[in-house]
Amino acid sequence: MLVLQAAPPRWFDLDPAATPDLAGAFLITLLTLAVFSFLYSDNPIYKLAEHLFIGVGTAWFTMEFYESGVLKSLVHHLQGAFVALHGGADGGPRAVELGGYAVAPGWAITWRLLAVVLSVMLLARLVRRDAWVSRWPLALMIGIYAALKMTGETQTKLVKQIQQTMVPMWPKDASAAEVAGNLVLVLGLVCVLAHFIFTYRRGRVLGGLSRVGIIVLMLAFGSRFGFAVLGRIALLIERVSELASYGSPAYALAGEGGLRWATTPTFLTGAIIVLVLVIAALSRPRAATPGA
Amino acid sequence: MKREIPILLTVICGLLVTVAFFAPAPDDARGIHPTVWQAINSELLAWATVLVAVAFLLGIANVVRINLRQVAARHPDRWYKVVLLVSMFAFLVIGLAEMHESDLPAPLLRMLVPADRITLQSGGEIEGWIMESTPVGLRVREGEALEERVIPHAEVASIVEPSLKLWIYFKIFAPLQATMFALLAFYVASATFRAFRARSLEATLLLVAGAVVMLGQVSLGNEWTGGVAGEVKDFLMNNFVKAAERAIVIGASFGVLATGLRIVLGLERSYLSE
Amino acid sequence: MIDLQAAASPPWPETLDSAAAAWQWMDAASWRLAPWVQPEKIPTLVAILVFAWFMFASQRKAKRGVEIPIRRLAGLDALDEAIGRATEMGRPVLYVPGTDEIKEIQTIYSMMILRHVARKTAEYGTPIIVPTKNAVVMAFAEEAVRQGCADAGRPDAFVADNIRYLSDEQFAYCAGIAGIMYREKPAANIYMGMFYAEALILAETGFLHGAIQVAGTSRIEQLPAFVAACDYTIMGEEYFAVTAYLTREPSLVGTIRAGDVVKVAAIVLFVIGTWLATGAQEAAGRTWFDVYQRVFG
Amino acid sequence: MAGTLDIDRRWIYLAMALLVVGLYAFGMSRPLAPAPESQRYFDTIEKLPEGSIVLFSADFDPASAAELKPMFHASLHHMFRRNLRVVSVCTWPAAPPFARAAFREIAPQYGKVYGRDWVELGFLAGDDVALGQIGQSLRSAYPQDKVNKAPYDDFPLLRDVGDSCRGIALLVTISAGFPGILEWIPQLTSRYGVPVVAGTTAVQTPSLYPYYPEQLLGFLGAITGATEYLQLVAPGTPAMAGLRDECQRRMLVQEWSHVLIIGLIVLGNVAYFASRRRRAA
Repeated sequence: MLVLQAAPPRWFDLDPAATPDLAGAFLITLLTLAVFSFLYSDNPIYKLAEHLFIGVGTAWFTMEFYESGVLKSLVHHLQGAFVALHGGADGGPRAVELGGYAVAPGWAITWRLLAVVLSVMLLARLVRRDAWVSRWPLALMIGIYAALKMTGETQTKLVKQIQQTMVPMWPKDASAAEVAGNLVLVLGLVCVLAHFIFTYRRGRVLGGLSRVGIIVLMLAFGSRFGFAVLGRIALLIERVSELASYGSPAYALAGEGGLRWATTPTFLTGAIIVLVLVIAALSRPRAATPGA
Repeated sequence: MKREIPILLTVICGLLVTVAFFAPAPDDARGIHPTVWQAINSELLAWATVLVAVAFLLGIANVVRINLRQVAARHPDRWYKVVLLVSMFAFLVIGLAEMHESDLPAPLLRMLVPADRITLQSGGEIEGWIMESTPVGLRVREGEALEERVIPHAEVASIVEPSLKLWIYFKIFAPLQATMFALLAFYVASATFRAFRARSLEATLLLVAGAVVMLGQVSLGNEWTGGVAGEVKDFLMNNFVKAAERAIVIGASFGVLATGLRIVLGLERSYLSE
Repeated sequence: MIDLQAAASPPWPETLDSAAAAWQWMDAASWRLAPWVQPEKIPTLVAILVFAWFMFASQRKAKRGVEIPIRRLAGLDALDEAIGRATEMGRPVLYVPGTDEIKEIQTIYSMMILRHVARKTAEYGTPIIVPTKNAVVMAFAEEAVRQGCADAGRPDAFVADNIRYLSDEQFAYCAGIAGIMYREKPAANIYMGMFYAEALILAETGFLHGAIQVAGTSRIEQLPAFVAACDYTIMGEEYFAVTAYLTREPSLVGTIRAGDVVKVAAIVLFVIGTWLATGAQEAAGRTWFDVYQRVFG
Repeated sequence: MAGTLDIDRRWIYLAMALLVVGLYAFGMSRPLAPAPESQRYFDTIEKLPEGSIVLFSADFDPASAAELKPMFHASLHHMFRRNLRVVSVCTWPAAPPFARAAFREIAPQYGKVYGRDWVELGFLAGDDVALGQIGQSLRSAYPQDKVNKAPYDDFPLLRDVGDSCRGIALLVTISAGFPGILEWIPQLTSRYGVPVVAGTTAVQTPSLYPYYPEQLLGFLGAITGATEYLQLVAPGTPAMAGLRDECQRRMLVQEWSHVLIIGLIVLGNVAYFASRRRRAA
């Protein structure tokens, strides 16, 4: 990403808003090139980076889920409800809103404490893998998920999709492309749906529609392949862009003129990675690399 | 007891959420106020959020257990597993400390959480730990004995809140995850050259459509083909792809509908056996 | 307190002859329904009930043994051809059951397909190798292959150490499979189940070793890679149809039958809609097309 | 081998690496022709009346930040320039740092005051359930905000949102996958009638077309969508000119990489058919 050259980078700076610091630059370039080194061959520094990634990533997700599920939904909600117990005008209970519906704070607290009980039942799986008591919260979760997805997606992915396919075949003052477009849209949809029909006898008509359906399907998969290439390469270019920004003279440690880039984080960590690869290649007996 | 109650719970919660979907939408103009259905729906969803988070924490216990067992079993990669566990717990401690900054005791706070720097309008600078931003001012703990004081908002010029948690996120987690996915650019290139063959009509159509889309997306493709690639790509996307994707979406909706119905009506047993 | 609702509610039309009258009737009906149910969500309720009716009806029919014909899928012929080719060349068959855990529906169905493939390989006496990315899936795979061999009447054909748990990590799993392809040179590679980015690498490595490859997944993102690099691909819903064809499991057959019925209904509905839309372009005011489209919410 | 130039895959990796690094170093920027979907995304935000509330959802992670972070920053500039009030939520656990960094960098440029002009609510676990809860009632989903940890009702902006999204004029989601735009549409758009526009990664772009333009008013697809949108936002926002030039510079590399991939398809197939003809002869 473009590095704003507001101030020269400091050696170590924990302020997230400041210009990325040198120590951070070294760490970013080292880890990036360590992962890229896997393209040449599996090596110790890649394994280190990979396990560091799983460790740091798991910790991050744990913190976020803890903050969202436990802190926010339980602790803060219950705090708010307890405050509401006496927060009313005359010291009496002030209503707590659940989904816009006013509920007595006492009820709000008891309902949410039930969620605490269910969580404890779920934690029973830590003690015994298939603790039967943990099935209650699991059953509840699966019921809620299934109902939420079923209702929402039937409306959006079935009813609304049928409704929106009713386009006029020959729009009045439309260009040839538009008429062809609507024709392709409706007939294409009919043919691809026909292709995915399994329990009706496949006569001449259904077979013909299915053949056309496959052609439309392949054009769609082709576009997915084109977009997948676009996306993957965009990720690679961003990595190269970040490596380039930490290879700029502003991040050079020493030296002047032409040789400054030799002391930048990108070049130095690159040299380290090449060294590791050479050592790994020499120390490993010349076994043919399987399928590489 | 072990099977009937869970299935009963699934059916009850499933039906409640389903009915809440169809419940009347609050509409002040018509005088339709939120009903108990909105409350039930919101409370059940809150429960699900809590349980999803707790289930995730269970997953972590699994990861730790597997890695510890592998380290104990002198697995060849055990030193990497040690790195995994150490980096996980270290980052967890730092992150949780920063999350509970305001209720940490002094020694832990000083050790784990970097102090914030507040520059005042009067030019002075205070180093301490901001606890809360109340309408009156900033409640800060600073000085040797970490006594609390409130700095009115008017006096504050700027605040710098250093964070070791975000430093580790942007310098270790972000580059690693981004580069892991960037590897795929190389794998696509290699697979395209060595394995993507126009062996059948279907594969040929796929490769031709892919090439057209790739050219249509970028201005070079349009320059070489005089804008035709862009138009063909737009026609392809807005008609062929829209038709096929719509059929796929309609097809997928049956799968969700079928499993949803079986779960909500209590006919699905599979999740009880695992 | 004046009952605001009654005063402002739209009146019912006298006759239902014109499109405008039908539209007015809809306004009046949805006004009165609003306090009980959301009017524009009624079509969704109807769709769910219709699908449920056909699903349970055909499920009951399937349970009672009534033959619901599922057409012979080309994917199954491709599977048989691949196994036949491996037998001719006297080389093993490699079966990759996807990279997701057992709770993913596609992995469970992959176990059923594995049982069918294992029965075929046991009949032909060809070894079958099943690398898994997860210990639980390995246990299920072992069970599936053992039952497959028993189905073929050759329980002795089951070789326990051909069912191997390689690694939990994505790229290490791919490297492990590449190793098997290099050393044991399977002549047929079969990929069935839920795949992520590794589909690309597996299909490429398999193609380079000259094996005939058959893939099957309902995960749309990975289908382009499989179609381009494999000899045959079972796509999207065909994956569930293949499982239903092989197992004849009533609930699955019921779902697919209900899905087909609603698909045919969907085709009829939007063809009617398109025909109405085409006719309704010139007409001013409310047309039957507007009424028809409003029925869908 | 089945008619393949069985060269080591690492030569292809080297070719790709040299092409990308070389062309990026060359550094020529290549503007893109505007696409209708990106124009509609821009117009939908542009036409919102001042002061209306936008629910801005960050549903991505570092792996998709290459394509989505430019969209996130450009959309935020655009919203603050139009004086819209922004409620920021995240449904991906790895998204909050990106949202926090963007607001910290962009809000001061428009003199926006936290609590009055924007509020950050942070991550909510539960995928579809989280979206359902945000739609049903933001208050029960987020008892407190993320920055000041103050109760929900302390913020007049959040009170105006109310329940069942009645106060939300537009949902803008920058989404990389699940949960994202394909879950927001069922849980918010069709259930509560909230209009939505989305920015998404290249891999997910094709699956948006069935909803466009009826349920999804406009969308930015991949890095090309981001560049097109930046070209629309940058004229009125000098701070975005730098990011636009950077994205346009990447377009040069993107173009020639596509040419390389197409070349690889052609070369690979030429070798394949040549060897088949040889084997047949």
